[in-house]
Amino acid sequence: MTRTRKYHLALVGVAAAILLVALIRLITGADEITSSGTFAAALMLAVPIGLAGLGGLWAERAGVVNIGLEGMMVLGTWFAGWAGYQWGPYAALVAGLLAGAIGGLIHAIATVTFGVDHIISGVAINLLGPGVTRFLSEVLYKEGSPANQAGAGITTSPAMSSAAPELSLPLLSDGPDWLGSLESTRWFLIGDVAGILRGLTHNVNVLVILAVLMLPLTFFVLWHTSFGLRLRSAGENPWAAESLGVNVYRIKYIAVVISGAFAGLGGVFLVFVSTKYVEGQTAGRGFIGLAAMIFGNWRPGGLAAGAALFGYADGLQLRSQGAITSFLLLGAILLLIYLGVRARRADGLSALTVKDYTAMGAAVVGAAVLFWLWLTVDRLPNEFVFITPHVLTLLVLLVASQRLRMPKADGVRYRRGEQH
Amino acid sequence: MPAGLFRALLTVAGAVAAIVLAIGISSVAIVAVGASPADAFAAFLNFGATEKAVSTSIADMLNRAVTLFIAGLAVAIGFRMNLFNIGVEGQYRIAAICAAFVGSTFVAPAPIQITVIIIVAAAAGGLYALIPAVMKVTRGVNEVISTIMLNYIAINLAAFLVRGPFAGERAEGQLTTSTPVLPESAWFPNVNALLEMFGLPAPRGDGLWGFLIVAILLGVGIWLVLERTRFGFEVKASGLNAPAALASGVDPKRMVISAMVLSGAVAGLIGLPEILGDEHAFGSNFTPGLGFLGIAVALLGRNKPAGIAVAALLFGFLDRAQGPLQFADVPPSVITIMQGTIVLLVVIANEITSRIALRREERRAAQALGRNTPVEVAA
Amino acid sequence: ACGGSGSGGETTASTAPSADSSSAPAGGALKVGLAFDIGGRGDKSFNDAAYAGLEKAKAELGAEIKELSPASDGSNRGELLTQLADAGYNPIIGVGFAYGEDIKKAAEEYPEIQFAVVDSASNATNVTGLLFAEEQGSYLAGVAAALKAESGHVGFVGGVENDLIKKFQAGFEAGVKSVKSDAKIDVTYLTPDGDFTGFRAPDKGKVAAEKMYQDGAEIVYHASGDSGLGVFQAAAAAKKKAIGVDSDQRQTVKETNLQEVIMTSMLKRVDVGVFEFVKAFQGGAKGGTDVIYDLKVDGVGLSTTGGEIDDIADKIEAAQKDIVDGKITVPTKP
Amino acid sequence: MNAETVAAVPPAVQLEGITKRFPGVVANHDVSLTVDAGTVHAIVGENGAGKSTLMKILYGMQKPDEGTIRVNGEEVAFRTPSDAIAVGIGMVHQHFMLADNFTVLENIVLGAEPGTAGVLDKAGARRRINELAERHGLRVDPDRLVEDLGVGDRQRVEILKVLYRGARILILDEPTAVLVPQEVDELFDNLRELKAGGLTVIFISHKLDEVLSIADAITVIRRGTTVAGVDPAGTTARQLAELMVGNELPTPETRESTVTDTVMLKVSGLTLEAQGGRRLLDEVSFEIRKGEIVGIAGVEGNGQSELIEAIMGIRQARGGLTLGAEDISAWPTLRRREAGIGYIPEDRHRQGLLLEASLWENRVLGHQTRPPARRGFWINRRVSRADTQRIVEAYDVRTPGVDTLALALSGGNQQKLIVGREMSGEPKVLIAAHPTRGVDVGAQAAIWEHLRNARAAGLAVLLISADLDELIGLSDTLYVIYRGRLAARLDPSGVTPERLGGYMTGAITGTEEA
Ligand SMILES: Nc1ncnc2c1ncn2[C@@H]1O[C@H](COP(=O)(O)OP(=O)(O)OP(=O)(O)O)[C@@H](O)[C@H]1O
Ligand SMILES: Nc1ncnc2c1ncn2[C@@H]1O[C@H](COP(=O)(O)OP(=O)(O)OP(=O)(O)O)[C@@H](O)[C@H]1O
Ligand SMILES: [Mg+2]
Ligand SMILES: [Mg+2]
Repeated sequence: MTRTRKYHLALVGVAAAILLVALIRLITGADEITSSGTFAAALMLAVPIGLAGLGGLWAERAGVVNIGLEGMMVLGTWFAGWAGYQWGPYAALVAGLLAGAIGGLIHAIATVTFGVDHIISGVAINLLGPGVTRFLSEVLYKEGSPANQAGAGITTSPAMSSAAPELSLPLLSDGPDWLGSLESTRWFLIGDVAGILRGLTHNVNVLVILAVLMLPLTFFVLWHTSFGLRLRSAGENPWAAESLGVNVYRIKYIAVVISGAFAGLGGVFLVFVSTKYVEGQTAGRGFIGLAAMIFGNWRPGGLAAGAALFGYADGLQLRSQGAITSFLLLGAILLLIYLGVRARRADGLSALTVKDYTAMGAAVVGAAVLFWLWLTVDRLPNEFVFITPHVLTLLVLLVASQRLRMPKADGVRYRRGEQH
Repeated sequence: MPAGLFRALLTVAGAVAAIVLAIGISSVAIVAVGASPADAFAAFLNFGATEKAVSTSIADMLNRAVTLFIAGLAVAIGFRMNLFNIGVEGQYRIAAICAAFVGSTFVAPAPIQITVIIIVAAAAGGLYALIPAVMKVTRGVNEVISTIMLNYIAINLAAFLVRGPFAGERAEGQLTTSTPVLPESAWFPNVNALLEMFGLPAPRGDGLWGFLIVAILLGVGIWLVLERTRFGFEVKASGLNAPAALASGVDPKRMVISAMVLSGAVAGLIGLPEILGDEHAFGSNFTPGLGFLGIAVALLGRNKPAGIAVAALLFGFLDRAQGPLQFADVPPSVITIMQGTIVLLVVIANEITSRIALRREERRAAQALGRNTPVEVAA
Repeated sequence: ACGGSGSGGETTASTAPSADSSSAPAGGALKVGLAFDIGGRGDKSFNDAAYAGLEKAKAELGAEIKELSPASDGSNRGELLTQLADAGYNPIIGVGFAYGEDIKKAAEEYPEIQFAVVDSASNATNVTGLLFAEEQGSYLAGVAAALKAESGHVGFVGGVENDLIKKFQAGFEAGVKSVKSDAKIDVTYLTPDGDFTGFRAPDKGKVAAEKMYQDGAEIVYHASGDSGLGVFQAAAAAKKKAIGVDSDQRQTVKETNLQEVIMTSMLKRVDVGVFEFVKAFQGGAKGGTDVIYDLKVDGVGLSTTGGEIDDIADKIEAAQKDIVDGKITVPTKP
Repeated sequence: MNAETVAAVPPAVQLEGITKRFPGVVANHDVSLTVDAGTVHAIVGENGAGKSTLMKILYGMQKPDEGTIRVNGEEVAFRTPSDAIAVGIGMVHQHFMLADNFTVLENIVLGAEPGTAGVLDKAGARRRINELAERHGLRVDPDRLVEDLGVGDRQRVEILKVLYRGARILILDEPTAVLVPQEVDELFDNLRELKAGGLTVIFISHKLDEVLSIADAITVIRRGTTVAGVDPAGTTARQLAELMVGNELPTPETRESTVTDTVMLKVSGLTLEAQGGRRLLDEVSFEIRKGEIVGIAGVEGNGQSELIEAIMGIRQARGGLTLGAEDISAWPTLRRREAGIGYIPEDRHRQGLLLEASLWENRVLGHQTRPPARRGFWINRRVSRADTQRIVEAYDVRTPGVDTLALALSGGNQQKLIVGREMSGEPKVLIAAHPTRGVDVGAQAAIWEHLRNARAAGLAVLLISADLDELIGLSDTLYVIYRGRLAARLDPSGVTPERLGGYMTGAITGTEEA
């Protein structure tokens, strides 16, 4: 399938999704589903995941599995906090970036130079990240230290000397804020779209813009530059690359360091949001980022979708636990659609195999159950609300993962001149 | 010298060198704090003034090692065939709460009661691991991410169960939630006798967890299964070369399912030493994170039971120093740093040594092929 | 009874057993050991408050002090207690309800040593339970919030959904309702029990609070550790107010823009609890009882820094009096 | 060659006293080699003789321990292939060096990307490639994914890669190993064109007749040293072979027929579809009788791999499969092996071996459910070791012991071990894919001998090979597979490699009955 057709399909898909969601919103009356607030929150929660995911993408496209993202992210948060309170947000940005990059460098040394199993090295870095930062806090933020006077504790840094600037779209989502007024009308579809757009454009942190720009940038660099071609060749067939005079070691080093830098950037963003380093604030986002990346089939667009899914579900869940129940209805509808498609594809009942019948039967039952739940349950126990993003991810994977294709030499130990 | 022995010796040498290096690195950190490394390492070795304190410390260390050992085993089974079961974390949590609850619902003679609990734990862990396994074989879902997702789900599920269906009644004003306390018959007798054999007094508190015995048996069992049985061979084959395994009649789906479930079943036991030997219930204080530590331990032990045991003891030894280090005014986070560096350096050492061993292997092979004169070998 | 901790033989600090020198520890320097909860010292909150009490004891009672933090997974709380005991510390204090079981075991091991545990009831003859009536303090916070919020719309953000935090929620809700029975109270928890990241997630706190403010809440009360930071930011952004917790956050939070939004803080005087316990111990007090730090003894209360609630001080006084006199019993469960 | 030309132009390549040691192995020992500009220079030698290593040295992938390299008279010292590329050397490797998930274009430009400021100029590249392809008659679509290409096309891509970099000196390491005669002829035509264009070609092959037909000069390497420079004009394949190995060149010849009339394996209407519904196997039907060797000839990628994998149960195909009297079409791979089907896979490293495991464990592989390897649910280590020792001796596997790791063996020896393994446990049917690929003549003879003996003992063999002499010489019956269907059934005794090639490439159609 050509790129343009894919692109169009994507657009159609998005449109359909919005329509469906708007419909759900109308039926259930759960305005939060498409409110600007939810989408603002979604964006905020998605960015660190997306950045971590980009980190994963850069490493794995070059053939290095990086589950050390979490540890690198932690390094990013600490150094961002440490530099931020002394020299402001831009210093924080640089420091966090570098810290993450150094984490990446360690990973590169272990995996590329010494050929250590990538998972092992990653696990070690996930141990080191929190250990080192905790240690630094215990040294630099202890009672009586200057930082401590400035409000630091073992578990937190002082606040950044100044916050990172935030931007809005003039007129549309600021000042007269037309989108805002449109949203408040709550008209079907229009109100929804307005809400979504406003959420994504109102008081957006500069780093968010930076992060979002990283997606097309990554795509361009990896798929449209010679450096990108070499990088991906290191992930597909490093020996071929080597035989053409590509310095695979160097490529992998660069890729993994960049990967770490992205993870660090994710950490920086967390610090920007909380205006200071808070121990444990990454809360496993490195892993989620990795998941989003695999979810997205090792492609920037896909990982953006994965991150968005997480951010959205998480934000919605935090803003309105009730609204989550309307996903039950969504699920039911999706199942019915699936049913229809499947039935139409099979020409005549005669052509249906047992497998088809079981699948469709399951779909029917599932739809019924979900619908019934939606009618009866008005509020799920919080524990079940909290896991929405994770369950959604699993479901999507169950449907989509057949088409996933990871780089051929991903995770493979490459040694110069030793192909077999 | 036989290749096997040579490889073993080389590995040990490498590990020792790595640990020494790690100690060096952490010494730098300690100096940076302004504390003296000497004090710090004294703290690591300071098991207490009185005999009682010493035996208590030893018990603490061993108890920690036991759980880590089981965790390492669980992880290793999957990793043996390149099946990255990151989900041990969730599996042992689910298993622990189910076992703790079921165990509290009936009273039977100790052996039966404890056996039932162990079986329930293994079953629960295995079943929870079955989910990613089935997702992988039927829909090709990458187990790394499905298990990561399932970890979060497990945490929430456990939280729901312990406060809802499985909640035990609590004293007024008690803020911890937990499953009903297990009957005495489910309390695993301690094995302080082992320590007493070495002329040490019985340790304080719950003493040396009797589950140590189970863990040892488990380790031997797993070793036998992995190294000596047809199943173990098929696991190894699948791990080393999946297409070859397939071509030689190993059913990959069956392997994924069985390895994953076995891994999960072992994972199910991780929480039991604590529950049967100490807490006697699953509650708010249940130790988290063992699944992730298990990965480090397993990899440190090269996915082999013996190695895992050593790694677990090392981690137990380091973790025990949490308190003593603080008495010596050394930030305890040094422990984590050491653990991280050791893991990293030891595996690097492994790489180097195994490469040396391989070269030696090839040399001997080539000599057998008689393609070269001694002079040139010397060169 | 106060704090709902009706367990037998409890006294309140005000009537704590007066020192009777005979039972005072024979000579010997006073060595006080303290074991923190996860996060350990420097959390700017709970643990630090306990440490403040310990330092006070050092300063005023000449105590020799030692404080230990547990491993990040909290797997070694029991070990810390025995290590302190073996090192000759007496009394020994465990900070946080998580210590309940471990203190009990340690107490049986060392009958000659006096223990205390914060937020958990006494469960042995040589263990003193230092309980705090968070619900009472939260009740006052609720009263203050209700009085200040014309619309009668307020919110509560809980860090982790466990029973301790639910005490805060229960008290707060009761307080609000006592003023405006028709008040609207939004409640959000950030993570479930057992997932403690909820105390370290400012971004999630921010999202939750933002929503409340957008829906018209005027004041949000948080019991969510470091996540509260996000609540304050949301308040600042929405130009509304928030209520802090544990310590006087208007002082501990250093950012001026955030200080202004902290109308008041629900004080939980763990420092007082710790110090009073050490003092009583020096006086020869024995354990086996709970000491309730409630409004009566100012174990909990509202901070007045910034003077934002001075105008309603009298109403708060009244509510406090009713509670102290037992006219009002504050629920501990929502 | 003759002195005058040497005097006139400096030789394109001049290697002197090259020595390369690998741990324990001396791959090259004091090798000297002179290649004149504008000639095709062949290098022959048995497996592991050091040909590839020598070429890798010349291409900068390995550093020589001793010796000097001169290119066009200039002394050079390569650090990486890019240095070699810079002076106009290009190499086509023994094993394909292509990224399957990349397009032809991406594979070709990789490392020498056109464009400005690092931005890839795909259009420009496409133009250049098409024009190159035109000039040298190497047709390929630049925008296809390599994974969709057949071996012939892949070979062309490899050569284009080299030409794209403007190489004047081409190294081709066993380029014909996977090609059929017609493709070989095409390739040779290309080479002659290149030669005419003044390029120099260094050419490695185990197929000596090819060598003789294309080469202007031949260098023979044995055990890492140059033993002779030969002028193809006055040399026969046999003389060459004797130079290589010092013994007679064996030819596969089945002696008197041992075919019985009890059918051992019956394949009927075997059909397998790819995702797109394209038929990889199309109604394939044939029988193998006791004591019969059925050969299947075909250009790689016409369904051979699918056929054997379907028979082994590695792929699920529709159609009938009966072993003896039993219908095995529904059986899993394991059961089929247990029922007595042996399997020599086409790619030993991929399907045949656990490279990081010991030889005896590799012996157990595929037999893990049968004695002697298995006792109850235990693996019988002692007996397995002993039996591996037996194989090592019977099949002359050169190894220090049965505990050696498989990857320490040369491909040839690895292959012998696999053959020995599959022969043990008296299989009823043997599926042998390229049983002697990449194996030197000595080992070849041994393996053929074993096949013949087993056949005489009543084994039914399905033989798939790219070596047509092997096919014709060993088979009792010969089928040609083309586009997934059996295009012809031929009588080996009456067919020449050329005619066979005609059927394989679809040039000749219609079946002839034996
Ligand atoms: N990278 C390597 N490391 C160690 N030994 C090697 C390496 N490459 C080659 N060898 C050794 O050098 C010898 C020569 O290998 P080489 O690949 O040059 O043989 P060859 O002549 O190309 O054989 P073939 O005809 O099978 O390609 C091999 O037998 C092997 O023992
Ligand atoms: N990079 C390498 N590292 C180690 N050993 C190597 C390497 N390359 C080749 N060898 C070894 O050299 C020996 C012969 O290599 P070579 O490739 O010439 O054998 P071969 O007969 O061509 O096998 P194959 O057909 O599989 O290439 C084998 O032991 C092979 O494993
Ligand atoms: Mg070669
Ligand atoms: Mg070869």
